[in-house]
Amino acid sequence: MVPKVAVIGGGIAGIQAALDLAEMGIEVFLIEKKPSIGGVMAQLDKTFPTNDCSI
Amino acid sequence: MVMDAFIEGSDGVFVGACKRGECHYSSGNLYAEGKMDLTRRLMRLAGINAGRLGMRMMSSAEGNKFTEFATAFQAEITELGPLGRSEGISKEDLAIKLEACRRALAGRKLRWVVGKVVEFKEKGNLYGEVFTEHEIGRLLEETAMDEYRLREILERLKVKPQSVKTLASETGTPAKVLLRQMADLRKMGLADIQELDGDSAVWALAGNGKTYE
Amino acid sequence: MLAYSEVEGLSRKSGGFTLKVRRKARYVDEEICNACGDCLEKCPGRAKDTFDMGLRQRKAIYLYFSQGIPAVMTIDPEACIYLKKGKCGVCKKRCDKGAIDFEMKDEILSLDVGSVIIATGLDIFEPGDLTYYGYGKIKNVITGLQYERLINATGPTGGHLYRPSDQKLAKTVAYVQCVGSRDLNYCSYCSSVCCMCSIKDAMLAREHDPESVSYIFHTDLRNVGKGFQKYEKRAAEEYGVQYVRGRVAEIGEDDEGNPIVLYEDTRQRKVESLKVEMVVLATAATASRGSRELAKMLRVKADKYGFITTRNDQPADTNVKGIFACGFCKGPCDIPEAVSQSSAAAQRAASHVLRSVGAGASKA
Amino acid sequence: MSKRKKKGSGDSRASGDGPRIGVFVCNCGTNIAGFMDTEDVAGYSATLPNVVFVRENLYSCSEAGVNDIKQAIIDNKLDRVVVAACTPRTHEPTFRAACKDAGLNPYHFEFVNIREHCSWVHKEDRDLATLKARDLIRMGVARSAYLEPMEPIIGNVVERALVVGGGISGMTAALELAARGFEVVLIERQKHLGGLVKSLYEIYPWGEKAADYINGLASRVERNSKIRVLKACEVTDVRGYVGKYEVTVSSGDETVVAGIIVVATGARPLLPEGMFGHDSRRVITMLELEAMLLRSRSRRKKVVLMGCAGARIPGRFYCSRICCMTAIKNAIIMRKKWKADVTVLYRDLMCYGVQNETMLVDAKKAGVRFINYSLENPPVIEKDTVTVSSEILGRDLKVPVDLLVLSTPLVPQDTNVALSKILKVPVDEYGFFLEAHVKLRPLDFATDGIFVCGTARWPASIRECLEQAIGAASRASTYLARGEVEVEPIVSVIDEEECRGCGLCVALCPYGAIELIDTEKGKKARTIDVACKGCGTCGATCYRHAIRMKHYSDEQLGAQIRAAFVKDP
Repeated sequence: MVPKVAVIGGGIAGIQAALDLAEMGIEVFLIEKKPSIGGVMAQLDKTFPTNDCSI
Repeated sequence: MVMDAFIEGSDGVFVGACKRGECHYSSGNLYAEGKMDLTRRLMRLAGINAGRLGMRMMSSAEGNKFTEFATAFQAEITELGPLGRSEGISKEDLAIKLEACRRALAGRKLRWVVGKVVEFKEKGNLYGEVFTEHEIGRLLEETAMDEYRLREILERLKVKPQSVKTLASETGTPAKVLLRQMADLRKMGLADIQELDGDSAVWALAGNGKTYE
Repeated sequence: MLAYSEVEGLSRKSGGFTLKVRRKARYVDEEICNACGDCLEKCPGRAKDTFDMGLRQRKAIYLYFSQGIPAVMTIDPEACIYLKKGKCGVCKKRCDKGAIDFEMKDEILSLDVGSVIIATGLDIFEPGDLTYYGYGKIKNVITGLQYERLINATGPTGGHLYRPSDQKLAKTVAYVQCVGSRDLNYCSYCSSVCCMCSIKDAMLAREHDPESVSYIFHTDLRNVGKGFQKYEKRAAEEYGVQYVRGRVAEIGEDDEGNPIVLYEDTRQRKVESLKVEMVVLATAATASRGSRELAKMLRVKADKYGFITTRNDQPADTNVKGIFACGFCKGPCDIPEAVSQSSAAAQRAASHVLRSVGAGASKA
Repeated sequence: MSKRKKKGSGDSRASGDGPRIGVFVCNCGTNIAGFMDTEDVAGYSATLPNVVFVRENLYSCSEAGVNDIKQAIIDNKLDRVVVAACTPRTHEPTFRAACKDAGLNPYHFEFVNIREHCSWVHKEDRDLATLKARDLIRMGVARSAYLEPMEPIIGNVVERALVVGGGISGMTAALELAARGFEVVLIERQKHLGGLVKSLYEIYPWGEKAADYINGLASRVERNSKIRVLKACEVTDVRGYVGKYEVTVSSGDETVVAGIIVVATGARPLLPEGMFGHDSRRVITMLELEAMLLRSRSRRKKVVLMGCAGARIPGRFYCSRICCMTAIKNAIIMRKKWKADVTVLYRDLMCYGVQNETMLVDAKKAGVRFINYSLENPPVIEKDTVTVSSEILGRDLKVPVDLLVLSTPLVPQDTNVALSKILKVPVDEYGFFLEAHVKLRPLDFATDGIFVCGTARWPASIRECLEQAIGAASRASTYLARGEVEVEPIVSVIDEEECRGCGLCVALCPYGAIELIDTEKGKKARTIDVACKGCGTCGATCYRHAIRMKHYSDEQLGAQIRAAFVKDP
């Protein structure tokens, strides 16, 4: 049986958790309410303290 | 690569790099900066406007800055006009000078020095003497000058054998300095006196196509 | 990846959970659409762009945001004229790949999983109830997230700080901290990220316009992360950001639509007023809407603010075995903390499912 | 700076049996075709040397587009594919996979960006955009002729982790890794496990006795059969790369072989020697207060806690993040236990989040007094009083005191710099370890397979340390669970004939990816493929031109540059 995990929320936290799990070879369902993943962070222009682009 | 672009007919070369401390390859941008600095030294030695080589550092998030830099650089180069013209260098001379720069940069000596500079700054030379920024700058300048002159002489002799006097007038190097360098070349077996024309010696390439790496 | 989907139920079964997930109908085939945008051109339906915090209108068929993943269009059933009245269908005609499907229905999926990670993030506190700040009444009083959209090159103004009332470039901007946060009537906690956000926003304003002047009205400036103190100083020294220690009491408006900020400067111990061209409210961040219901559904404990409670000695674990949480849904945190917590939740979930399938240490 | 073998326009392999290049020009709906004449660009591409097939596609990345490419490769016996479309970030993997499916080496694919680099930036000039697209494709085609087939590099990962530091973070990381079934070697410099937390009284915000918690953790570590603990022991040398680090430790001649390394060396509070009248009796540090609380009884009744003692000042500019909460926690304890008058002097109260702010409110309810001071007017400390210039009240306050507690910041371990050199990972200006990306990769180093957590990275609360430790274990598990690492074969190749073993490249490589090996012909440099990132520093430095970069060779880039300056008929 392939181990599976559901991640609810496709913001930065959900994406990171899903990526880590996927890299461990675990099947992940990433469930996001909005039409695209990215969450609030995608709405930001830049992030502190490096002023990197958010996307 | 930068010199290739000039040789192929570019009037300006723009190098875009990451900001200090943001290089994807850790410190590659700093090495690149050092190399560009050296390239500009050689261009100055060749009498070429070093402003034709631009390097700007920006982060991947600064698309607007890139546009600014690129537009500004283009304007600067447009104002300078075609390579050689604003410098007052003829087409033939330009080819020789660019080739000399390229060979100097690809040559073993300068690459060795540039590589060692990092080590010198941190650990000092064989004798443990750590150099200051200023001393390293001087070391680079002197090595670059020596290298460039040697390369230019070789390029010119490749075109035709000639005397130190004509070489001096073409390269703008004092005959005294040139004579010392010709002696070096003779020691390396790269050039020799071909014949005597009156009271001055005519030099030519020697060593059956042996190249100076 | 299941975007545009919501969890509707959870049941336990031996060694795991069964999640009921509603896959909302996009009316666009995800497999075919490649977000070329041909369908957009003639769409007559209109709705507020929620991604741009209502600062502009979008069409009924839309791409949530331009770099979004998956890069597919979605039709908003509330705004689509065809779905409401049965007429139009322009987008369907325009799409030569045939990706539009008005017959599409919500799908209910049932997922068997060994473990669940909650990462429902945050929502922004709506500051309309704080009538003294005039949000909703004074046009040039906006929230921090609206500001982020204004200053963004892909946003409604193409990255220029044109203020909402008259599309004039805002040159003096006041940032008001702790709007709803550290406020016993609303969110009595500290939202953790607003101080740095406002400083960043003020720096961006100066980068876009060298004449811009920013004032940050704050209580404690809580800049505790790596490099944050330097950032605060750099903003003041290189970007001319002015910090004013004091709470803002009220915001008024003059005839030209300029907000007037009335505040008590606790350093000078004086009540002062300042005319600016725009005010940005650093609104509290709350647990996201729906996370309370989700917690109830999953029988996971949450605090009175709706943040998921986790174990002190095992900070990724909730009270329910096999359910973990990470990020802002546990309480305010900055991005690196959220990322660390997410890795932690992934580790705990991985340990849990591998143990329960008996795989133990074997390579997955 | 290339060795130029051939000069002239295009490339010299144009003769009969040269490469067979296929060019696919993408419309991208209106994204590209809206701003340039793609038909003209496609027509032009067909005239380029070695190009035997050209196709203009609406969406090359769509299923139909990809199938079209595969079919064209097979039908026309293409051996190079050039796609002129968007950024490699999104679709390079798609097209490489298409090449592979059609039996072509995926590295025989060349991506030309005519969207982000062309149509989108030249929206206002259609002709210019068209000309530039021609240039870009000509350059791409020229380079593609020199592409070489490559295979991905796969390295094995030793299923063992090395955790450096036996404090709360290190022990937690070790336990989490062991729980996944991986072997762990835990190295602690001191004679005992426990670290800084061992000397604390209570843990905020949940109030557990620190000793109970940390001793419980330590005994779980000691009992765990998967974890080997090396105490009073330090790392002296590290060689190798992700998957196989060979670590020499100070305990003896033993070498620990581990697939990954977690750095959890912690931090220590600043000792305020000669500052603020520190005497360990009447003026003590927060750590000394914790010890005092552990001893229980005290007759001190007038306690002043001073925040930012040695922090957020010139020279040590950062905020130590946790001191405010520690002070508040202990203030509440002293109110309850000693019935003391407690005053907290602060600059900013850093009670971020829910629990911290709640604790602050509780402290105020419990009668703890808070007085704000500024950097410019620090408190004046005398024998029985502390005088604070309160900004809010606008006057000086004299606070009686029989115990002054200094909140000194956490400072990096003195050993961090040495360890950072051994591991070849960076530290920041203060000496804390510097992660790969402060925002998005807080637990990774830029070097693959080395991770960081806890206060070695930055001051953090115990809860945050736990989160980071488990998180680092997760990052490490992503390598250990797969058992192997796959790396792009874009690496440097060293010509042993030319190499003189001077070691310049070894010294300069930012990833420790080149080693000197002894051969019959003396010392020679060799690239460790799995560790190499293909940055090119070595290639640019080697004075003998003995190093070339795969996929970005001088020939490939030179061809591209020369093609840039070809004048079109």
